[in-house]
Amino acid sequence: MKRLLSIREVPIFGVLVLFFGVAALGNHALFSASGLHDLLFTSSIICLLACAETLIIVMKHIDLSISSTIGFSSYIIGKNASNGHGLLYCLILGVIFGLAVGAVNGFLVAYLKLPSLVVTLGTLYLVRGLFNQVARGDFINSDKVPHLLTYMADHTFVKVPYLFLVALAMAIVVGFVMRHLRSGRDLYAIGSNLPAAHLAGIAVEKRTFWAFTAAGGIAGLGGAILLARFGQAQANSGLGIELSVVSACVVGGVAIAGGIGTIYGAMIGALLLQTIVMALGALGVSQFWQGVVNGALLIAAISLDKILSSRSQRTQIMRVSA
Amino acid sequence: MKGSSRHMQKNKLKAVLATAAIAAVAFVGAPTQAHAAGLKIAIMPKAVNNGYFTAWNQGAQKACKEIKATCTYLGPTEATGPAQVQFINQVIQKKYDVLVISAADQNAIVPSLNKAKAAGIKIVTSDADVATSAASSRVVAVLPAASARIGTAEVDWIAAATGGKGKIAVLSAAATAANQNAWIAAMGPYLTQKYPNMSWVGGTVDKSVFYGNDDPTTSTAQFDAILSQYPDVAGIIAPTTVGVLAAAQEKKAKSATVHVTGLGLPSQMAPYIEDGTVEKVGLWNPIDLGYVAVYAGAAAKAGTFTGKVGSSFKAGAKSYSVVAGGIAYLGDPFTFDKSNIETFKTIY
Amino acid sequence: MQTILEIHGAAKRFGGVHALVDAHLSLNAGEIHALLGENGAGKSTLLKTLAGVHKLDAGTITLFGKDFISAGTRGSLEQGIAVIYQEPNLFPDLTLAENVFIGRQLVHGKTVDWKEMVARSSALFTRLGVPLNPLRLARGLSIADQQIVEIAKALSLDAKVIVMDEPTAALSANETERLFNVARSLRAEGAALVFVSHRLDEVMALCDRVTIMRDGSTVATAPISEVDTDKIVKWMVGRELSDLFPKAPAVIGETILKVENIGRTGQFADISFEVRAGEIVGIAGLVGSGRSEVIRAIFGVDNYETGSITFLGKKMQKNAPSKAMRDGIALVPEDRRQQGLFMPVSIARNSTITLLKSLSRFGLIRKAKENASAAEWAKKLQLKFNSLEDSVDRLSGGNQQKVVLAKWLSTNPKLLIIDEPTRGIDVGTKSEVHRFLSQEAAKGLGILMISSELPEVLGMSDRILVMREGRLVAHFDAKDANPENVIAAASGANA
Amino acid sequence: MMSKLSALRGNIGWDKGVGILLLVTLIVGSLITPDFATTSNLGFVVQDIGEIMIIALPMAFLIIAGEIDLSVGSALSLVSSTIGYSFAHGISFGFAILIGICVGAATGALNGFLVNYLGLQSLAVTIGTMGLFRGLCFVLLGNTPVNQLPDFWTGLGVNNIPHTFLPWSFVLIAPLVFFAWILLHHTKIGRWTFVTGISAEAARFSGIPVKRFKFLMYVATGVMVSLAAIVYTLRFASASPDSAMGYELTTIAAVLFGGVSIAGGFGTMWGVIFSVIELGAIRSVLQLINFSSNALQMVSGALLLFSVAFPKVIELLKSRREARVKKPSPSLASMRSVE
Repeated sequence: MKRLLSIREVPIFGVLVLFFGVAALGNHALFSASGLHDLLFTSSIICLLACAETLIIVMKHIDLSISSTIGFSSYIIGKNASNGHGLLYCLILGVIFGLAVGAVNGFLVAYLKLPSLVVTLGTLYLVRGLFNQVARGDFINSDKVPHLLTYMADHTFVKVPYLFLVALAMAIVVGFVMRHLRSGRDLYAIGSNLPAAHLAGIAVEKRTFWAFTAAGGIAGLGGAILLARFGQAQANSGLGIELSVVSACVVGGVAIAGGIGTIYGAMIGALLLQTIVMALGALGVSQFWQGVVNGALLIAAISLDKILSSRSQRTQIMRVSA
Repeated sequence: MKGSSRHMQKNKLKAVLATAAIAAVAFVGAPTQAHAAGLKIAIMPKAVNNGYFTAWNQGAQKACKEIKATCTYLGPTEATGPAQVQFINQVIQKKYDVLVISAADQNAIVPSLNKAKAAGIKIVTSDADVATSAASSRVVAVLPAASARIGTAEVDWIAAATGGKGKIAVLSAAATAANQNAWIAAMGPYLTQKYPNMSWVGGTVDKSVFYGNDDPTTSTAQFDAILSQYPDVAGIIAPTTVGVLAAAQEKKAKSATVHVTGLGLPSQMAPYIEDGTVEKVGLWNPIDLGYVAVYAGAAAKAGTFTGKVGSSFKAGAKSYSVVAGGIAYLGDPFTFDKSNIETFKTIY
Repeated sequence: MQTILEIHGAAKRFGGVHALVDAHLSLNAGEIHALLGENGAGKSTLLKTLAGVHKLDAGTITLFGKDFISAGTRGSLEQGIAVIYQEPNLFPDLTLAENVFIGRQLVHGKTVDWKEMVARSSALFTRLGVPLNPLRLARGLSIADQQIVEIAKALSLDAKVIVMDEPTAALSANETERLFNVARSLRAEGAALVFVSHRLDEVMALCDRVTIMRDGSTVATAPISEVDTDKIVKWMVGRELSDLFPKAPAVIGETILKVENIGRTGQFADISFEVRAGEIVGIAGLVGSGRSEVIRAIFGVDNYETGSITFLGKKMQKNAPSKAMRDGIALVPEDRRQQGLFMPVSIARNSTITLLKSLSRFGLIRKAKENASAAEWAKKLQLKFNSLEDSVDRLSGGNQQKVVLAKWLSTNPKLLIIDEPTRGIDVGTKSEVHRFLSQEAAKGLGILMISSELPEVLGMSDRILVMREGRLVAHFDAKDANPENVIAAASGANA
Repeated sequence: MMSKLSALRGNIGWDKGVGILLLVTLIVGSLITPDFATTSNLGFVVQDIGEIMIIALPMAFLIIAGEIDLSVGSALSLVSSTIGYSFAHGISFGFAILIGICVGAATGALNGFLVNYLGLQSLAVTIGTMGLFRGLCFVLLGNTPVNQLPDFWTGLGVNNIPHTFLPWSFVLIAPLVFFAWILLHHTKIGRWTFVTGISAEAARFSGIPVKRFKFLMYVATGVMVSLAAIVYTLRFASASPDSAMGYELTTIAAVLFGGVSIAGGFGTMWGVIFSVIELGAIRSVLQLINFSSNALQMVSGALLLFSVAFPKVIELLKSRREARVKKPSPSLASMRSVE
């Protein structure tokens, strides 16, 4: 059966284990069960959104709007729950909202052929402004959060936090689609060589549209996880996490140039970044230096990605007789 | 709408307070018209869509109704100096009489405040003041309590919770928040003198501060960092409503044993006090802060209050005098615990 | 022999260029059919039509008795035709198995059947005698192996017609032999192969029949047994040489460019030659013989490891095109659209991009002077256009080449390096370009010209160098060069 | 290739469109609220857009040349923090400014090196340098911003040029704007910027030193960012590690709204200048009529989407109309050139 990690993820997984080890040496608590629990619990949101973002980056696009989508969806779910609606009803509303934002992105990028950076930058502002306008000063208190969500936030299943399990389940589903379904494989083809994909008869517009819509849907569902995770929802929920999601994907081997990268790699990237934060905290490195380390790590990951791909590209151009 | 019933309850209580205020005024006899009616007052929070400042604005609007002034609640969506400056310019442009403002950045807004002052606008800072070196840019600062008082009170609350022993850490807001740094500086020496077998996790107080940047994500992450860096920490003080809420939620989620206290809105902290996650939190009443600041501004505009040290002004029933630094203090913060959380959680 | 493919009266026009005029080709099952012709004879356009990239303006294509519909490579594949380009266009980030089954992955139920795809593709690879690992990525695969993947893709749809465009250009001797065995085994299984190549020795060794095209039409079709290389060359060249190329004898000045055994691993090795003022030096050779790589090194676009180049007595700095330009070298590159011009930009701006310093005063570009220079050169080159502000992508191939010439000759260089001066240009404009080049040479300009069109090399050059597999293999003066010995040297046939 | 052609047709008129939109905003603004067209309010608008205008100029060059820089906000904050840090440690304010400019140039050089000599993707790598520079701000200043800057300098930041409504920063911004317009549309540098954005390979074959040229463009961006940092520091009379938050996205939105195509090769300086002023003016009008600041955020998002969607829709309609006139062109554009 095919190896779980393609050659691209092995070095990054290695760095993850190495860093976790170093951090644990510095502070034994980290290595304990609760340390592992904290790591999985804290990075559950980024892992979930990494599934959505990987779908997009693999097609050589980018989606900056997921942070506004997940924030607004968490408020929608919280508000409806506090108005007495059932959890399922609220979840469906959140996902529908996410799908709608994704569909707008998808339509503008796939059918109007507009650059995805500009479109999702526009929807990032648009949805955040809409969210502020609707939510204003309103605050969803932790006692209004549906009980199942608070239960999931506080409990684990065989030591693994439920919230991470949700992210893992999403990763498995999206990973399966990208690995085993035609629609998923076509995303790689689109990202790897767009003109050839058109000529090979791949329905590029359809695939692109549904990928953006799905990414929105995942962010919509993520709203429930965000609400559970922080026990509250307000106008600045989810603000600014889009760049850390993109960083997690890039560190996890999902190439910005498209065509390369898996969901598992992106998850590892998310866990790696969170481990770094915890390791620096555990080693007593002041918060101020963490920003520098994160920035430097991302640059190193991109350079590694470039070196990896360019070395294996040096084909023998032509024959020079002896 | 289901929420309205809570609203009804609030009105009932306000009615009670209002009648008390009117009675007091009647009792003292009609005061000289301390301020001309029809003032234009701008109420500017650090950022609009924030629960704490919604309560702050309620107090201000109540005062405006009482002095028959027209008050507009305006401000940026994110709490940065440059964003707030745009709105201060608008206040200057629209020729308001009084500006009641909570400084989003203690330095960045000073030049604009000076311009407003030059334009004849009376400025009162409330909840968050400008840098001490720039005190002249505003008439008076209406603050809850002296920094020392707020700092020492929080140390007393955590000491009560931890039984006067163990290591303590601080989960603050933004690294550059002036009021936070002032309170923390006051906490430092007080803890070591008053509670001999209590100490700071990092040795001194400024090595034990973690910055949550007033957003849930970072505050929660920094709470985890404290636990992982100092597993034996006994108590965490979070002198910010966002920080203490995130700490309580994270403590409950991870069923940690560390005691948590700090400055928290009763309505947000109620569930955690009721289920025992947090023993006690304190806060002043933001409604009062807004209320008193409007009166100060109106009095300054009418010329009956100069803001000099020693001068005083009336706000509703009570009178407030200005101490060193041009500051009027409201008094010690209220504390909320199992006993009184029920009543306060519906007010703010 | 049962006829599989019949092409009759195929015609196709791109703007002013008549790529195909009256081409016809017939293919029988179990046959390797060579399609020969000079560059610009229309071979590639015919292939692209079969590949579903172009649609014919006129003429019919019948495949297995039915009409062929041109609709993308997938459409052609499903109708049974596979076209393999010289540089196959694979998906670098996907595995070989996926490349073979792209767009139509094998499924059982809803999910992709990896095991089946891996098994089927490795079976195809072994059948072709090249045991490639289906799980490796296509990135980094040698050209020869990429071709195997393309052929495997054709076989996976049991395509009966496989067209190969210059497949052996970048292959080593044993890779070529391996490819031939594959071709022979496919022929034995009843497939029809079209083999497009310049290597006459390979054509004679491998093919059953040969069709020769010239100027967009088919001029001859014959079984290989009835022809030899000379006859083929006659058909390919056809035209008398002299009348086409009015090369006035020029006064040869002193040496301006001296290249001393430069080399770059994998591309070319110890190349030495000279170019003198007023002289046109032509470099002949097959596609992939390293000629373009040599001139890119001279101009400084690419680096070179060994040897040195002196220009006008001064040693040239490596890897510095801007310096070479300032010293007086001009390069008209091989690919007009990607390298020579900025397609969406106006004629005026394209032709003055190399003159900006001289057209500016105190750093400001003087528009009047810019338009004047562009207009002057447009007149000199008899450029057909309606306004200088039109973008160059509206011009015909010939006029586009004139703009590139204007762009470089306006810097009045000492040496003009020009790669495929008249590729894809209509015959009329072609002779204008030739006449212009010889006029400039007569004024003392040294020209180093690369061309795959034999008549052009023979007609225009004072001296002819021939390159094969990255080396200089022959050197002729104009008077004692002829098509036969040049082609012989270029294609390595019994020299 | 196709997207560049559509950008050409769509964008030719766009900068004039923004100019007209600005005119409309000014007229409507002064009609609906008396406070808008007063000298003091216009002075505020000019001050508000000062830093964004300075950064938008090099950002326009970068995007037209086919690159981008997300680190300008953090770089501005780093320069401001450096000036504050040096001044707080006894260095004269004038000298501190020079140090700041060098640091700004260094941030540009780092970006330029990573993008051009290491060949990394500019979008991804500048997300990295954004985090790096922001982190360095906190390393420098920690939790103590620097205030009480010398009055002479802060006076420059706050007061207007005597007898006018224009702030002193206008003396720096106006020449920069004029110089940038000349540079882009009337000099060799500008011509090189356009052609590099259309095809870097063809530019290299035209004797343009593409790598070095783009590297110097990033360094120039660093210097311009430091000028913006000086204006910023003087305007707010302080230097703090969390300054200029989100400036990079605001600047990119303004440049794109100005008609510059994200694919590179197209755009006009006038479009960008009008766009920065227009976004400042429309914000001022909306604020003066008490339009909620949430809606303001929505308006800028909508304007950004409109600026790219509108020309494309026009172009699609035009090509559909052309298609009905003559035989529809083959749907799959031919990849390779004619041979």
